[in-house]
Amino acid sequence: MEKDPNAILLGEDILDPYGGAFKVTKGLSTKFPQRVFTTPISEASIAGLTVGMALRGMRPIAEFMFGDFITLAADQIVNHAAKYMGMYGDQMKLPMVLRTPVGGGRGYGPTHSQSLEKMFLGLPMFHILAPSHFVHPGEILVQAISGSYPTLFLENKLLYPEVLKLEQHSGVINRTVHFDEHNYPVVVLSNFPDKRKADIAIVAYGGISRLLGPVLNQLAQEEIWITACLPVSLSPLPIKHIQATTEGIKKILVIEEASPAFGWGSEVSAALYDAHAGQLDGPILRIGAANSVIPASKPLEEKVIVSEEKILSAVFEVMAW
Amino acid sequence: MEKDPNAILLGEDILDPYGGAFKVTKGLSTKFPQRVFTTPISEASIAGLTVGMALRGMRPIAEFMFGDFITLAADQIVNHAAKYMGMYGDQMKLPMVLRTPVGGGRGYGPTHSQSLEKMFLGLPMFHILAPSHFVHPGEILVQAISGSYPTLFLENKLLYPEVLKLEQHSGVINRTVHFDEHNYPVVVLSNFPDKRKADIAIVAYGGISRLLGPVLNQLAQEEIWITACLPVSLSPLPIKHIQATTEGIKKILVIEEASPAFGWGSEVSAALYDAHAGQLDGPILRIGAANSVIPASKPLEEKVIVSEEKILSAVFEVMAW
Amino acid sequence: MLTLVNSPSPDQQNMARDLTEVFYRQMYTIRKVEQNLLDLFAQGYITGTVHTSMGQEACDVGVVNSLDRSKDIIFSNHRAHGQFLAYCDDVEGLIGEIMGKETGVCLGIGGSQHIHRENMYTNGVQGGIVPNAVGAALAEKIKGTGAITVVFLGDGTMGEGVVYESFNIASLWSLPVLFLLIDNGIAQSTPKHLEHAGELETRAMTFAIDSASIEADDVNKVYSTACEVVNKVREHSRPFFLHVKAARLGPHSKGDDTRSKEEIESLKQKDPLLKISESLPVGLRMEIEQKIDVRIQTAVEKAMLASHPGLEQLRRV
Amino acid sequence: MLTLVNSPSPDQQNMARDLTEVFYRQMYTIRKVEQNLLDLFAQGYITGTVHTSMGQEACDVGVVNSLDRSKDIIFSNHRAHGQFLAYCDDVEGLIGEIMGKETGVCLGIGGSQHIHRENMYTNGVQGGIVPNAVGAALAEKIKGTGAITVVFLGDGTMGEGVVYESFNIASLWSLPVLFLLIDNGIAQSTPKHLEHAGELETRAMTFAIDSASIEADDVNKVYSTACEVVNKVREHSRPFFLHVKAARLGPHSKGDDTRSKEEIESLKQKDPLLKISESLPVGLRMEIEQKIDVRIQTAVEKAMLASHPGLEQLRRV
Ligand SMILES: Cc1ncc(C[n+]2csc(CCOP(=O)(O)OP(=O)(O)O)c2C)c(N)n1
Ligand SMILES: Cc1ncc(C[n+]2csc(CCOP(=O)(O)OP(=O)(O)O)c2C)c(N)n1
Ligand SMILES: [Mg+2]
Ligand SMILES: [Mg+2]
Repeated sequence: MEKDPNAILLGEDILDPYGGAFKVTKGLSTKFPQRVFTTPISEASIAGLTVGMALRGMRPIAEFMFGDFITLAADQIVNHAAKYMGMYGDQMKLPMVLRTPVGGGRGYGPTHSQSLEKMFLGLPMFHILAPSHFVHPGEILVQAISGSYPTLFLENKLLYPEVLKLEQHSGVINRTVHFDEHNYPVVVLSNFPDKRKADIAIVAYGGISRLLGPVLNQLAQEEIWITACLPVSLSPLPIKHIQATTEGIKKILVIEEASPAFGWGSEVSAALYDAHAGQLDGPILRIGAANSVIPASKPLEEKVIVSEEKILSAVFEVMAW
Repeated sequence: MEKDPNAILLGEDILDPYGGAFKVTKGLSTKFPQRVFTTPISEASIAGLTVGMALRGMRPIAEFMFGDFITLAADQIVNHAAKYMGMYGDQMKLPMVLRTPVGGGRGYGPTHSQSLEKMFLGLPMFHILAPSHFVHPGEILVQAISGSYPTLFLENKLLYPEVLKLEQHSGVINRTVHFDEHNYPVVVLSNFPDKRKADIAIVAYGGISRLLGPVLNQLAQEEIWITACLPVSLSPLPIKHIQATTEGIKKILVIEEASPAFGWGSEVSAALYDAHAGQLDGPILRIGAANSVIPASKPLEEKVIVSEEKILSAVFEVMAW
Repeated sequence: MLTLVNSPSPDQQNMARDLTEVFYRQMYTIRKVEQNLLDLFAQGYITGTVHTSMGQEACDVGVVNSLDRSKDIIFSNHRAHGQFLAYCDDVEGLIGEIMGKETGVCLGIGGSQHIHRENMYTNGVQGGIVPNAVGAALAEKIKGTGAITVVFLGDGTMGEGVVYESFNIASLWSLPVLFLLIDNGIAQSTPKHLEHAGELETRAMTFAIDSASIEADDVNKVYSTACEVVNKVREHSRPFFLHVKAARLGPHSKGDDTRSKEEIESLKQKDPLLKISESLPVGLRMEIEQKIDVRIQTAVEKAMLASHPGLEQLRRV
Repeated sequence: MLTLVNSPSPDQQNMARDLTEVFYRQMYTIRKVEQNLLDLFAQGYITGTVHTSMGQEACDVGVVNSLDRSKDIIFSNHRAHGQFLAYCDDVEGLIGEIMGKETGVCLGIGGSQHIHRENMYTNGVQGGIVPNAVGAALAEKIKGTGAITVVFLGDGTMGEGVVYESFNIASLWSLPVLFLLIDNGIAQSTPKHLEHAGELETRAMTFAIDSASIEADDVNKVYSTACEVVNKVREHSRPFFLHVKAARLGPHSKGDDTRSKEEIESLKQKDPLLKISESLPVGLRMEIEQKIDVRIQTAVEKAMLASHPGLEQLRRV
C-alpha cells in the first residue's frame, strides 16, 4: 500500500481499532485512511466494487470475513471478474484480489469453517492462491495485486498464529523453492539430506503445511523419506512442477483440507496418473475432510478434518502397499 | 404435479402463454394456476424460497432461466440447502429441485452458455443430476422431487429438440440401464452386439449424449468398439457402476462439456485410475471445452466446445496409443 | 407440540402480573444462560463463537410470546439464543449444543449459530434466512395452516441485497411474514452510520410493506405491539416490518467490543431487565432467580459430563 | 478519446436545431441498425440473442449525450445497442460483433450482450454491473478525474438484491453515479405488476438518493433533464436515481413477444422517433435517412464478408 497509490482495501469491520475479524488489516486504516473502506455487509457488492475499481485501473484488495461467504460473490467472480478479461476480445488486465480466511479447526461450525475453493478451481481467467507458512504471504499478495488476473487469495485460519518457515534447512527438513509459469512459488520439502528418491511424495497446499512439519519430522525418525510439494497457485495448477517433483517416486499421497470428492486433489491425482501411471506402487491416495458438514463440536470437527494422525496413517497405509 | 399437491413450480417468465424461456413449463400455469409462480428477477431468492418451502414440507421445483445464473444462488445452495440437512443433527429431508438449462452451442455468448456444475460437485448433502436423451428426464425429475435431497437438475439446451432414445437396440447401438445407490439410471451404450470387450470406454453425461449416437455409429463402421457409460447422477458419483462398466477395457476417454480442468472428469479419471491403473494402455484421455470464455460467434463457439469431430479425433488418438 | 414451560395462569385477574412474571422468568433465564456461556468460553469450555442477546431480551421475549407456538415459524441468525429460550425454554439443549455435546439440541453439530427445534431455524450466514422465511410463509399459506413466519434480522444485515428481494416478493405475493429488525445500532464493530445511508425504518415501505418502529426497553410494550402486528399479519396475510431499537450490552461475540466504556455504560441504562425487575416484588424475583440459577447450574454440570457427538452422527452424501 | 462523429455545430444560434439533428441521426441510426439486426436474425445470419432498443432511443440518446464522452463511464446490460451507438456511433463494430465476425468491436467474442469500447462496458447477467459501476465511480473519485458513471438498468432488474446494496453504498460513500432505470413496464414476458410491489420511483429514496421520474417520448426533454442530473451528480459527487418511463416497441429478444397487438399499437404512439421527426424539415430528414441507410447497408455487407474470429484470439488461463 505504501508503494502503490492505486492499492485500495475494502471489507467488513476492517477499520481500527478492530482491524478485521482476524486482525489482518490492523493499522492500515490509520495509516491510509483515504484508501481503506469498511463496507456494509454486502459481499456481492464488495466483490462487485472490487471488479469495477479494477476495470478502472485501481488495484483493489477486498477482504471476505469468512471464506464461506465467497458464495455470495460467486456471480461477480464467475460472470463478471473472470468474464471481463476474456469476453471483450482485448488484452485488458484486471488485477484485484479477494482475500479470505478459510478452513476449520476453530469450532466455528458448519457455515464458518469451509474450504470452498473447489467452486472456482479451473475457472478460466481467474487465479486461486493459497500460501502456506513456508512462503511469505505478504509478498505473494503484493505479487498478485501487481499482476494481471483477478485472484482469490486463501488464508488458512490456523496459519495466522504460525511463524513463517523460510529457511533452507530446519532440523531434518529441507526447503527448496521453484517458480511456476506465473512466477508463484512451488515449495518442495524433504525430510532427508541426500540425493536419494523419497519413499512417498506428498502433494498439498495451504493450511495442510502446518501439519507437514511435525509429520515429516516424525517420519524421518521412522526412516520414511518424504518429498512434499506445496504449490501456492491452486488454479491454474503448476502441474509440470508437481510432476517433476514427484517423478520417480513410487507412492503418492494428495492431501487437501476440503473433502476430496471433486476437489483439487482430483485434478492433481488425475494429472499425476497421466504422467506416472505404470510407474507407481499402488494407487494415488487422496485424503481430506469427511464428506459432511463441518461440525461445531471441536472434538468431532477434529475427526472430520485432516489432522497429523490422519496423514500419518495415510502414509503408513501407502507404505504397506 | 398432477399427483402431488405439494409440488410447486417457480421461476422467471414461466407463465403461459410464454411458458418459460425454453418453454419447458408451458401449459402448467394454466392447469395449476395456484401452484405455478412467476417470480421477479431474483435468483438468490428463488433458490431461498425453494429451500424455505422444502423445509416446510412442500416439494418445490424452481427454474433458473440459464444455468449461468445459478451463481446467484450459490449461497443458498452451499450454506442453506446443503447445510440444513446436515447441521441440525436430525434426519430432515429436503426435497427440492433447481432446474436449469446449461451448455453452449446456440451462440448465446459468454454469460449464457456455461456448464457451471463443477462449482457444486462434491458438495455434501446435495445432488446433481444431468439426464441425457437416453433416459426419460421427466421421470427423473419426479424421482428427484420425490426423494430426500436438494438437487440441481441440468438440462442441456441442445437436448430440448432431441427425440428420446429409450429403446434397447437402435441400429448398431445397444442400450442397457443400471441403477445406482440412489436408484438413478446409469446408461451403458455399446456399438457392438457380442459379448466382447470394447476397445475404448467412454464416460460422459448430459448433452454429450447427443453426440455419442452419431459417433458410435460411425465408429462401428470403422470397427472401433465402444462402451459408453452415462450416469445421470453427477454427484454423488456412482463410481462403482462406472468402474464395473469400464473394467477390463484398456483405453478410456472421459468427456464433459465444460473445460476439463478441475471438472467432473478429473474425479472420474482419478477414480478410474484408482481402480484400473496398471491395466490400461496409455493414460485416460479427458476432453471438454477450451479453457476460455465461450464466445458468442458460433463458428468459434463450435471450436471451443465439444463436437463430434473432437470426440472422433480423441478416439483415434487413444486408439493409436 | 411445544408448550410454554412457564405458561401464564388462566386466571384473568392475575393475567398482567402473571405475564410479567413469565416474561421475567424468560428474560432472566436468557441473561443468566448467556453469562454462563461467556464464562464457559473464557474458561475454555466453549470454542468458536458465542453471540449473546444481552440487552435485547425484551425484544426476543416480547416478540416470541406474541406468536402461536403451536404453529408459527421462527427464522433467526447468529444472535438467537434469546429467541430460542423464549420459544422453547430448552436450557439444557442450548447449553449442551454450544458446548458441543451430543445432549445439545442439534447434537453439538450446529453450535451457537445453527440451531433448530420444532419450527425454529437459525443460520449463521447473514441474509439467506430471509428468503427461506418467505418460502416458509408461502408454504404455510398454500397449506392453509394459518401460521405466520417471523424472521429476525440485524441492522447490519440490512446490507444484504437478498433482504430487499424478499421484501418485494413477500409483498407482491401477500405472504404472512413478519420482518423483525433488531436495530442495536452496530454490526460487529461497525456503527450503523458506517453501514447505512438513509433510515432503516423506511426500507420496507417502498415495497408497500406496512412498517412500525419501537424501542425494546419495555418487554410489555414490545409484547403488546408484537401481538397487534402478528394479528395483522395473520389476518390480512400481508408482510409487516417491525423495527425494534435495542441495545447490545455485551460484546459482538465472546469478548470483542471496541466501544468505549461510556457508550456501554449509557446503553446499560436501557437494560430491559432493570425495567421489568422494578415491577416485580423483590421476594418473588429472588425466588424466581434462585430457581433459575439452580436450573442453569445443573444444566451446565450435565453438559460438562455429556459426551461429544461421534462421526456416526454426521450425515453424508 | 472518442468524439461524436456527428458533433453539434459550435454555432450557438443553430444549436437547438443542430442538436435535434444530431439526436435524430443517432436515433434513426439505432432504429435502422436494429431493424437490420432483426432481419439478419430472421435470415439466419445471427444466432443467440438480439435485444433491441426500439422505442427507447430517446432515452438512450438523451442520456448518453448529456455525458462527457472524454471521461464519463457507461455500464449497461443486455439491451445496450442504442446506448452504444449513441456513445461512439460504431455501426460497423456493432453489426460485426453481433454477426460474430472479427471486425466486431469485441472480435465477435462478446456478441450482443457483452460489448466494450473505451469507457463503456456491458454484461448480460442482470444486476451485477451495478456494483461494478459503483466501483468505477469510486475509482474515478479517488483518482480525482471528475468523471461520473452511469449505469442503465431495467424495471425487471430491480428484482436483483445487489442493486439495493449498490444504492446503499453509493449513497453512503457519496459516489458520483447515476442509476438510470429504463422502466418499459415489462421484463421479458412479465409485466411490471407481476414483478414488483410498490413503486419503483421510490426505491432509491430510502437510501437517501435524490430521484426523479420522466417520460422518454421526447429526446430533448430527456436530454435537458439528463444534463441537469449529470451536472448535479458531478458537482455534488452524489448518486442520483433517474426513472425513465419508456416503451419497448419490439420483442424482448428476436421475436418473442406475447403482448397483444392492441397493446403494442398503443405503445407505438409513444414512439420517440415520431415525435422528433415532426420537428425536422422533411427534406433534411430524408437526406439524413438516406445517408444512414447506405452506411448501414455497407456495414452489413462488410460484416457479411468478414471472417469469424479464431481460437488464437481467445484468451486462456
Ligand atoms: C454473509 C455474512 N457476512 C458476514 C458475516 C459476519 N458477521 C456475523 S454477525 C455480523 C454483524 C451483524 O450485524 P447485525 O446484523 O446488526 O446483527 P447483530 O450482530 O447486531 O445482532 C457479521 C458481519 C456473516 N455471518 N454472514
Ligand atoms: C441474472 C439474470 N437473470 C435473468 C436473466 C434473463 N433476462 C434477460 S433480460 C430479462 C428481462 C429484463 O427485464 P428489464 O430489466 O425490465 O429490462 P428490459 O429487458 O425490459 O430492457 C431477463 C429476465 C438475465 N440475463 N440475468
Ligand atoms: Mg446490529
Ligand atoms: Mg423492462
